[in-house]
Amino acid sequence: MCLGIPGEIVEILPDRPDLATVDVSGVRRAINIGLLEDDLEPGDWILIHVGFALSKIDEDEARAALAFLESIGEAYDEEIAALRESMIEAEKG
Amino acid sequence: MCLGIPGEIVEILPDRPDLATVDVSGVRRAINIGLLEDDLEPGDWILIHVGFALSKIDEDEARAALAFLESIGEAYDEEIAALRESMIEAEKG
Amino acid sequence: MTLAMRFVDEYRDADKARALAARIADLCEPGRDYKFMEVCGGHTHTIYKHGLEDYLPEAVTLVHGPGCPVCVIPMGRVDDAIHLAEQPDVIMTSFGDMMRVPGGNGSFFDATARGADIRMVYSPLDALRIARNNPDKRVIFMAIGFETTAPSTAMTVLRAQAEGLANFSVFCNHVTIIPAIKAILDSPDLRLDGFIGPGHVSTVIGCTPYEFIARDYGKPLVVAGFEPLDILQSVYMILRQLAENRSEVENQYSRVVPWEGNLKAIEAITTTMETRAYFEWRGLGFISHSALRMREGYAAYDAEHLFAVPGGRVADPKACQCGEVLKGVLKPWECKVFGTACTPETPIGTCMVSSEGACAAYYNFGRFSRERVKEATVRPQGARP
Amino acid sequence: MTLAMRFVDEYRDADKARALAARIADLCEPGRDYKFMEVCGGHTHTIYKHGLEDYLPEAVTLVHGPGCPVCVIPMGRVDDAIHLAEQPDVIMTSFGDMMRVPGGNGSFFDATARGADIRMVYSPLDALRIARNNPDKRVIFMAIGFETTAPSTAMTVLRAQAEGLANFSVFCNHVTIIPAIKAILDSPDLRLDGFIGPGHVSTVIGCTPYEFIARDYGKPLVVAGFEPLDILQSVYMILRQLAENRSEVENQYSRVVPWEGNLKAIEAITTTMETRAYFEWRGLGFISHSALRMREGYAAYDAEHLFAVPGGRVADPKACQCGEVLKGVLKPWECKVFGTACTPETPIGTCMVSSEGACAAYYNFGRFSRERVKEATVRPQGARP
Amino acid sequence: MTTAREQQVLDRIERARRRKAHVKDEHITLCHGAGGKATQTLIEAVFLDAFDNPALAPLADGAVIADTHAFTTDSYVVTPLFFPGGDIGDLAVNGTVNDLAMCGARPVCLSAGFILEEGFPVADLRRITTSMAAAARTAGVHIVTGDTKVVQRGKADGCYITTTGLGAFHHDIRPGARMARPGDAVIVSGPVGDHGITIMLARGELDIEADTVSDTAALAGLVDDLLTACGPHLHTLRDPTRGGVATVLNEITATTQLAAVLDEDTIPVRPAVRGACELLGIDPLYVACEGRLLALVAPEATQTALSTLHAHPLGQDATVIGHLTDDPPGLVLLRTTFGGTRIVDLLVGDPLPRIC
Amino acid sequence: MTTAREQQVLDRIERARRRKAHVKDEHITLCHGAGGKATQTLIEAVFLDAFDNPALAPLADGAVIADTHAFTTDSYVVTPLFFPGGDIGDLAVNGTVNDLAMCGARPVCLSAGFILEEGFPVADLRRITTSMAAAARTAGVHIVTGDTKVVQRGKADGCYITTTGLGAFHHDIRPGARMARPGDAVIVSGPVGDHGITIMLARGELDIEADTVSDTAALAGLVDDLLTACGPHLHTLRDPTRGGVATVLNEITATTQLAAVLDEDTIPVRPAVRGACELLGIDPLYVACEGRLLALVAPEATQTALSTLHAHPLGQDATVIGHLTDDPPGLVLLRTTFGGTRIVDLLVGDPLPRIC
Ligand code: SF4
Ligand code: SF4
Ligand SMILES: [Mg+2]
Ligand SMILES: [Mg+2]
Ligand SMILES: [Mg+2]
Ligand SMILES: [Mg+2]
Ligand SMILES: [Mg+2]
Ligand SMILES: [Mg+2]
Ligand SMILES: [Mg+2]
Ligand SMILES: [Mg+2]
Ligand SMILES: [Mg+2]
Ligand SMILES: [Mg+2]
Repeated sequence: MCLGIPGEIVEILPDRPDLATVDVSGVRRAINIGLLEDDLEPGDWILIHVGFALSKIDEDEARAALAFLESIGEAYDEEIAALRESMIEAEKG
Repeated sequence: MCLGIPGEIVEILPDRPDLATVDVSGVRRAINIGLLEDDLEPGDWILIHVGFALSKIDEDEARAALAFLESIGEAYDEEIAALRESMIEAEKG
Repeated sequence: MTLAMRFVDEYRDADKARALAARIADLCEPGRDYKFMEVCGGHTHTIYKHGLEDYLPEAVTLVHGPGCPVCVIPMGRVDDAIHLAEQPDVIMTSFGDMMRVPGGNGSFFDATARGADIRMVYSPLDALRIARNNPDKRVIFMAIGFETTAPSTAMTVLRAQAEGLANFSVFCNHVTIIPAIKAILDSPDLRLDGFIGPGHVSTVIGCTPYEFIARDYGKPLVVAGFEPLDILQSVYMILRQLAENRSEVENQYSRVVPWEGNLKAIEAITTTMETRAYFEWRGLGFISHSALRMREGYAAYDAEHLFAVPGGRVADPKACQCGEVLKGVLKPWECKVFGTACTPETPIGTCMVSSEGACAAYYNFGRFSRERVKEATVRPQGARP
Repeated sequence: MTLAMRFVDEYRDADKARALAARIADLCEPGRDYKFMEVCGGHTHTIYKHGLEDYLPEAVTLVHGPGCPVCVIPMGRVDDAIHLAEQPDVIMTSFGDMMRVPGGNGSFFDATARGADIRMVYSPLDALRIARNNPDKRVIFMAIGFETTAPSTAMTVLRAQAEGLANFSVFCNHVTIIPAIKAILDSPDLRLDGFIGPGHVSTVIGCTPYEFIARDYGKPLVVAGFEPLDILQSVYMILRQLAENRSEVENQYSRVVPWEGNLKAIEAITTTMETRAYFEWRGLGFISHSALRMREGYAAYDAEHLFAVPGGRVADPKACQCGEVLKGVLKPWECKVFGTACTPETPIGTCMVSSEGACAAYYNFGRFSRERVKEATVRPQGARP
Repeated sequence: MTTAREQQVLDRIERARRRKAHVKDEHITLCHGAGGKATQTLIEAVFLDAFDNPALAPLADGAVIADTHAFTTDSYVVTPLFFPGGDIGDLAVNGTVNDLAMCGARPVCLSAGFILEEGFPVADLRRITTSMAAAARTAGVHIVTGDTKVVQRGKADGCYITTTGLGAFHHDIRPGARMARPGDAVIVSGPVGDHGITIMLARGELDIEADTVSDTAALAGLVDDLLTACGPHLHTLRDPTRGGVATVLNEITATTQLAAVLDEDTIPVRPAVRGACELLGIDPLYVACEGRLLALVAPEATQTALSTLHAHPLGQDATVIGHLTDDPPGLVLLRTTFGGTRIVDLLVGDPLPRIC
Repeated sequence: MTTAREQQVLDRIERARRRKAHVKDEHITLCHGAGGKATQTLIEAVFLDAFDNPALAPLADGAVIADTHAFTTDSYVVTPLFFPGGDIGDLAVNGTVNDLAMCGARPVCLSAGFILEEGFPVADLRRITTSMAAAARTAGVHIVTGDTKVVQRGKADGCYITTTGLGAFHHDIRPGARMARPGDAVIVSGPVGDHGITIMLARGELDIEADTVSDTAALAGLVDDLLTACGPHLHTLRDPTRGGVATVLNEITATTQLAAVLDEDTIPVRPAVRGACELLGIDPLYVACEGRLLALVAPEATQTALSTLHAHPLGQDATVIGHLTDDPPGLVLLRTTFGGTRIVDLLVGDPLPRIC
């Protein structure tokens, strides 16, 4: 439900402050930002749905989430390492 | 000016006495006969222009005109014959 | 296969033509040149289509008159019609003849290419049907033609009225032949010996309106049919009048034309239309009382009343000598642009558009040296089975 | 060439997925089966598009919920929309998703084939532009979607009002997610262990509206993003709640979803729209307070006010088991007509139309025995350079 | 009667006519598709100009490839799609088969590209493909490849078909305009104008009824017989489609700089076709046939050609309608039934119903 | 996870899929022209049914005639007529040249049939013919015959072109779907979807801007190089036009009853094309290319094929994107970047911009 795509604000149109040019991987479209607070600026990332920005993407939260995913990966790697070690020990023992 | 074609009345439409089905060499069309006297009947020939009958063709007049043309032809033939005769006579003489 | 068409094929007989031609030659006074005007474009068409000039002696020249209803429409009226066609929700209807006639802003074909809805009809009644079938459109009939065609337009308007059709109107461009003939007769640069009178106009107006020509101008006029023998016979009849020093109105086309015309048709015209004070004829300029418009009582069917018609006058192209051609002063090929800048493909004047136009007829049917054509058409030995 | 897309590609990483999958497997209690519903069709699409189920242990089953705005539109509303599209001078506008959805009288594509003017738009603002550019037409926007899309419609109506555009209206079919979830929770034939909460709806409504699910029904709900790692992480988070005997609302998608939602968006909705007393959901029947309509103050922009909408109810085809699929009672392939009479080419139910529909997703992306697919995708020796 | 001054004018005109074609119109009009002067100008000024190459034969029925194959294409946009005697389907097959036959080639295979309008009834499409298949079977050719495109409603008129034909030569003879010689008999294989008048009336706008039937037919067999019977005496073959007999003969005389002289009273025209033509002010010489051919045959083979044609069901009404001669160059002349003569020129566009 | 009951369902579905195609629609819709399921059903149920003959190859790029020639046709109805990177003219030439090349044939000659809408600017026509001529020159082929029809305003969309190509074989190799073998590498000659996305954006309705450019190009030279380098190891060639890579591979697997397994992360897609696809919810696998080919190559020739492609300007970005295997028969599978697997099926119609 509701295809939403992240895009980066390139410019806020001077004569239409509710419109911003947004870039999605080199593709540009005017997106209505009237549903967001007016603290947006170029470089901000927003979530686009049917030509409207629905939310500003929170980069801190994104980083945190990725960190969690990394940590799971690391934990997994550690586990694998631990597993290997235990197996070697078992062989030894 | 004003392409006019002779056609033969095939039928006068019972519900529309101002319309007649007219045949032109096997081609049929409803022709408005409202501009003619209402003594028309199937077999009559009319002159058609832009879907209207402009006049009823007078077969006697047509016959007379053709007779004149024939007579000119005959006169011509006679003359030719006379000419030949006179030439033969001239040769003889 | 080629079954004879009655009242048509009898009048295309070559044997009779040869006989008549001999008579015509006989009637020509040695050393005298004859110039007859066929008023009607239909006659021009017949003359070229059947190669009729092949039967005429050198002494007889046929001059093409103003009787082509398409050729005499001034460019401004074409532009007006296109303007009407380009109004919202308008369907313009017109005879096929009009489609290629150039105005100042192109032709009907150019207008349809630009997006106008212009439809060809065979009869004004077809335009009425289009109106009936398209109640949300405004259907205009581009009415052109002489007295032959005007009654059909009149009858169509009367029928629209009887049916209460509110979306049908006429852009009236009907013209009348007598003022045009008079204008030509009064033209100083012209010498004519007689007239081949318009056959189909005469089915409506009869033969009496021509009497002034015979009486006041001393020129014979023979109302003629449209088959080639009709025209050849008319030439014969004119020559005969001249030989007998008569100048009368005669009716060669009595099988179709009653002397008194068609009173019902005239009534239909006069009920719905009235004479305009003046009207512009292409090449001939303004001629008084030479055209018809809808009467006030029929304003509801008058496109000139219902729409704002620009009514601009467009000067004929400088090179155009249609006026001289229409008056018979110049032969088509004598026009400076004939066949070079002005061709059926790129017509400058209207005479090059209609197949009745003298220039088009001459270009299409007679553009070549008559001698070489005659020579070519002699069958070579062995070519026929 | 394949430059990474930020906030997208990070969440498609196979290594992280493997790690998460291991965690997920760890969290499953041996011998216990887990059934989680992804409420949102977008999630269904992601699951199949990326082959996410390959990472799930046998014990975890994902059940596809009612969150496809296209799938839940009842046939009667499609017919109403087509009826509107077929009114004179109407241009109907719609998202591409709607084009193939069958009503009782065919789809939008069938209607355009019959002559209706139906245009696809990317944004409701595009419909507004069409209205601006076609002042003589009446432009209707077929509004569909949950709370995610409703603010855009609302903003578009407000903009139309500000511009004074009189030829634009909305055929409002917006639905709201909470009543649908509640209907499913209250359905007797269903056993679910947790919910993957709709990410984009939550950008608007926030996370609090789901609290009753955790509180009253004791089911964990994790609001999830739309990349596959987002969903995998949500499964992990639900399993963790279950393992820890918690039932809470959690927000996996915090980079996009603020806990409190988007107040401006909610205001736009409530300014222009109000809750309907009831609305029919395809397969689910009538659900109270589950949809939005235009407020009376915006009647000028309400197609249901401006036009006579038939409003007929069309019974779902007998064979159709979309209701069971939408409630998660049946897996798509368990429907009797799945893949035989009902295919994307000849859909019987809407779930087979939208690429978010569970049946279409299953048919397009997962129609085949998982084992054989897995086997096939192991690269043969020497095939890669 | 030709004065020196008149002769000057005639020369000037001939010079003008020989000038390079130049499209003056800014927009395409219906005239450009009618096969007459406007079409030829467009072809010469736009297509020839761009595609110039030795094999390009825009005014012939097809191109000859490597002296072994003939190649031809035509798009069919006829309205109505179904008409007495046929439909767009058999027309599209027969038309292209005939263009190959006119090159002297036997059809090897056809392609068919369909442009369908959204909303077009599938039943109509089926009817069309069925009649294409039947026509192909009759002509002994297969449709081996195709393409289908669908355009939005209002961007086509139901169904357009483009067929392309590949033919192979089975004789040494390559009939063509350039082979025509003075003295050649001009033979037409049957009555002219049936197809064009049938279509015009079938549109219904003219409200004229007649029992005319399109003559659409594949002439491959007829041509095979002619090639076998006449051999190299068969100089030129053309099918008088768009623009009719007059247009095709004008193309031939323009290419050869010979003259064609026709006898009006020998040109076969069915009574109903003639009636419609008289009523509408149209000259049947410009009306399309879709199952007739014009053959230019050396005088010594005229009888052979005629009897070969007469022996075939599609050539029973074949007639000699004229002959070629070497002067005046480039013209088509008509000796009228009335006994006069005139030029038969190219039309600018389609013959239009006229009132004057 | 596949239960016995699930397997029953899967079997039932496969049986249903193997049933004779049957057009249920009463009217043609845009879906029938999109190249997907609806198109194939139409072709099978209407065209194949009517035109059935041994040479007919409706789903291949062209037909093979007498084992010496290839023959192919396509109608071009693109909107807009002019777009970044090309126009309908070079598209119509390149498309048909490519279909010949995909048969393994070198183009001999082309025909071009034009359907023009009344009112079409002559200047645009000139621009189109000029670019056709340039494309033909680049491809080393001549346009030898043509046809022009004009339809009334509102009965076309400016200009439609149907090109037909005749090609000749210069190698013994006849690449075709039937030659494909398990283990074959699936190679794509460059990034996918450029043309389709460019056209979609060029229509302007989506108001999206991007520097995408159509990839329209003639692949005849590239194919010649491949044929020479790989010889009989080159099994199959297809140009992924309408319906894109996914459609073409589905056609091949349907014919061969092999499976194609693709690796999503190896499929080249330009960033802007990908951006547009993500924004519009479209899968680039279904988006048309007009200057790319798919080659199926025996494993032992994969490196040769790649280096040959890389040496040609049109193949610099060529990549192996997957391989063929013999089970599951008839399917296209994708190993996703995410590490999962899914089926890549035919679409019913065009991929549409979607919101959900
Ligand atoms: S040649 Fe053209 S311009 Fe001259 S009189 Fe004739 S129509 Fe008029
Ligand atoms: S297979 Fe079709 S009818 Fe059955 S549930 Fe799915 S969409 Fe509905
Ligand atoms: Mg031909
Ligand atoms: Mg051809
Ligand atoms: Mg049609
Ligand atoms: Mg042809
Ligand atoms: Mg194709
Ligand atoms: Mg191809
Ligand atoms: Mg092809
Ligand atoms: Mg276009
Ligand atoms: Mg192709
Ligand atoms: Mg042609």
